[in-house]
Amino acid sequence: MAFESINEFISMGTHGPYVWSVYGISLILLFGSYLSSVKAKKNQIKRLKQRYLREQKS
Amino acid sequence: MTYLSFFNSEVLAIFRRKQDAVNALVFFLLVITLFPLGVSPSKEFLQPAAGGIIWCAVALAILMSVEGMFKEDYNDGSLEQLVVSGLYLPVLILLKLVVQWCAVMLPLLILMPILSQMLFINWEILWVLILTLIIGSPALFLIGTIGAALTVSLRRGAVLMLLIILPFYLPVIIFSTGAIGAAQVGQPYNGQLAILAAISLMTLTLSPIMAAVSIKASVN
Amino acid sequence: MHSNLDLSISNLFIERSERVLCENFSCLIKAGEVARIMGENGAGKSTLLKIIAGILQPLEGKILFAGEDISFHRDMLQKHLLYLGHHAGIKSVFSVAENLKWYCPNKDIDAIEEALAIVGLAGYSDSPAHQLSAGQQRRIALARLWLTDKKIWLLDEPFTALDVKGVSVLEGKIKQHTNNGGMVILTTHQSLSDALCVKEIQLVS
Amino acid sequence: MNWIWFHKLGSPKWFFQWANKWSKFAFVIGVLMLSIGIVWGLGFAPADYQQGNSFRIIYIHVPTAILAQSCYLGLGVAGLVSLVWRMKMAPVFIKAVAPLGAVMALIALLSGAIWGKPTWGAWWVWDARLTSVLILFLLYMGVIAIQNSLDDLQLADKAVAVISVVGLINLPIIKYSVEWWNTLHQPATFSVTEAPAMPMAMWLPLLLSTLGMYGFIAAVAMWRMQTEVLIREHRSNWVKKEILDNGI
Repeated sequence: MAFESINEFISMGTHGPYVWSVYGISLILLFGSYLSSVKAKKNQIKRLKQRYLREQKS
Repeated sequence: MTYLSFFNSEVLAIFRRKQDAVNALVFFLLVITLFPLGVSPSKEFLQPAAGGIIWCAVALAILMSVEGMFKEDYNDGSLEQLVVSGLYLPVLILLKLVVQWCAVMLPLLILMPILSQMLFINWEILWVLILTLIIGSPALFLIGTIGAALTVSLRRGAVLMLLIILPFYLPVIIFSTGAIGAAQVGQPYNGQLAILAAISLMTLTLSPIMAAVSIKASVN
Repeated sequence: MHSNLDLSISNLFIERSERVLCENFSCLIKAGEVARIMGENGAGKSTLLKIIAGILQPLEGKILFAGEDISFHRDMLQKHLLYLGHHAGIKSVFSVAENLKWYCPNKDIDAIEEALAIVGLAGYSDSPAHQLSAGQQRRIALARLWLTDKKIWLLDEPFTALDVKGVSVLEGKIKQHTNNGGMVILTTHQSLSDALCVKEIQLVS
Repeated sequence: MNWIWFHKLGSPKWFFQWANKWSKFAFVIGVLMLSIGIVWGLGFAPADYQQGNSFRIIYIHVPTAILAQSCYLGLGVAGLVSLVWRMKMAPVFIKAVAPLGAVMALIALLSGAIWGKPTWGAWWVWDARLTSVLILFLLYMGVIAIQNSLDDLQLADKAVAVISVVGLINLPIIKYSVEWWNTLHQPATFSVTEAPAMPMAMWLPLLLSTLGMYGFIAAVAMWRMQTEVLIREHRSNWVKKEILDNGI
């Protein structure tokens, strides 16, 4: 472990805010693109399922 | 329809539509006057920045004039006739570009001495500036024609074309302002001119083919 | 000269804006024939003409012209082709004569005057095209038929802008063209005179 | 030389099933390696003697910069394949990967800018590599813009393929001219992304997080491509069977 204690790990010797802001932004953006892609796929499947069921009924 | 009759018709169309070339020129002058008014009219600012100002203005003016290149032909159906004419479309596009280049660039080059006085460019640098314009502007036209071909079917394609094509103008602007900067401090500038010529030649081979593919896809 | 000009299309699959217009459509058209593409509105008649002309690419299918496969590169066919679509292809910035001079450079001014007279535009040769109505502009495009030496004509609704006299004049020209070895493929809503012995091609969707 | 796999890859149906299997695998491997690499880089790797702990930003900046460029390379190749071999899956790849590449370029941009603050005291430095990442981001925006503004599908596919190929050919020229321009205007300072010779304890987590990022992006790209295939092929019956039978 390169740091002695947890709060030193958080502060990272005055560079903490920069490092954590970068990782925060990247986490948000990566998780956001993951979520939107998965949700887009699910919605499309749901939409097609409804369409096919409607077609079968008519 | 033959290549010669197409070239004659393009020259005739440009003469009938002189206003488009004049618009590009006025737009160029407008962008030039922005900088002294917007930043500062002093010689200390304008002289070192002159190359960059002129080249940014030229890039934008060329984009504006190339943007509507195919629009009119698309709307009245003559673009469709070009695609069906059996002639080699990239060559037709190249001919159209030559006419467009002369219509926009020649008046610009004639205007350059006057402009250079407005931006305090001394005479040797003016010569380098004209050289970079002659060598670099074909690349701008050729890349611009790809953007024009891509956005021909859109009613408001101008902004989209700017967004797509401007990043590809950066190498030309970098090396031409680099050549002018080198000339201003007395260093040799033929290296930058050589790269500028290389970019122009490369786009000369690549762009007509790409523009032809885009036009064939847009005409339907 | 009765060179081998036949055009054969085999199992063409055409799709236009998410709708399948026709599946494995095949036909063979020989030199000297007038082919009329039948089908109700929106069945893809114009689309088929555009595919033959090379403006559009079919998803599947082969097109042979004089024995050569031109499915991907139509310039072999386009060298002999004259296509008149919905757009007249007339530049409004030019005068009528300049428009025709541009399309048929090897014809001199009185041949152009004569062609204009036939389509009922005598005396318009110097007036700018933007002053003419859309119908008149279509007739300028039709005047090209009298000036061109291309063998294959693709005409999309050629009779729309014509009066009765004009229709018979155009039918006579088509007859004359196919007699000396030309080929005409057209779409129209009007009934054609049976002197033309039209070969009807039904677009099956 | 059989081109079977090449044609197979071109058929949407085959790709859909192939992606079903491999996307989960790539996602799990990717996220695993990415998190190991980052935790290792953040917590256990030694700090840089010059820059201190702000150096740890490299474990996000470098992978995303590499991904941004390789995604654009992928776009260019797909554009070429689409223009030359007219393969149906190529435009699907471009439409799916372009936004991901743009996100990668954006993260690389932000991390590079924030990294510049403690190193040089300025939020934005016209450093050669940062500028070319900025231009790459603009190129992505161009590809996405043309994709969304052309509503005719066939035209949009062709236009996007053309722009990707033109972009691929111009990218090295832009990078070279920006590097040259940078040496002209910028005294040769420590370039923020120039990785000095690093001890293994530093570059191993970097390698891990880069590979992890590749896995993650590959998986998300496969899902996005599947969605696009479902949109485009919704009339074919293999899609109907796929959705109704095993209801994925």
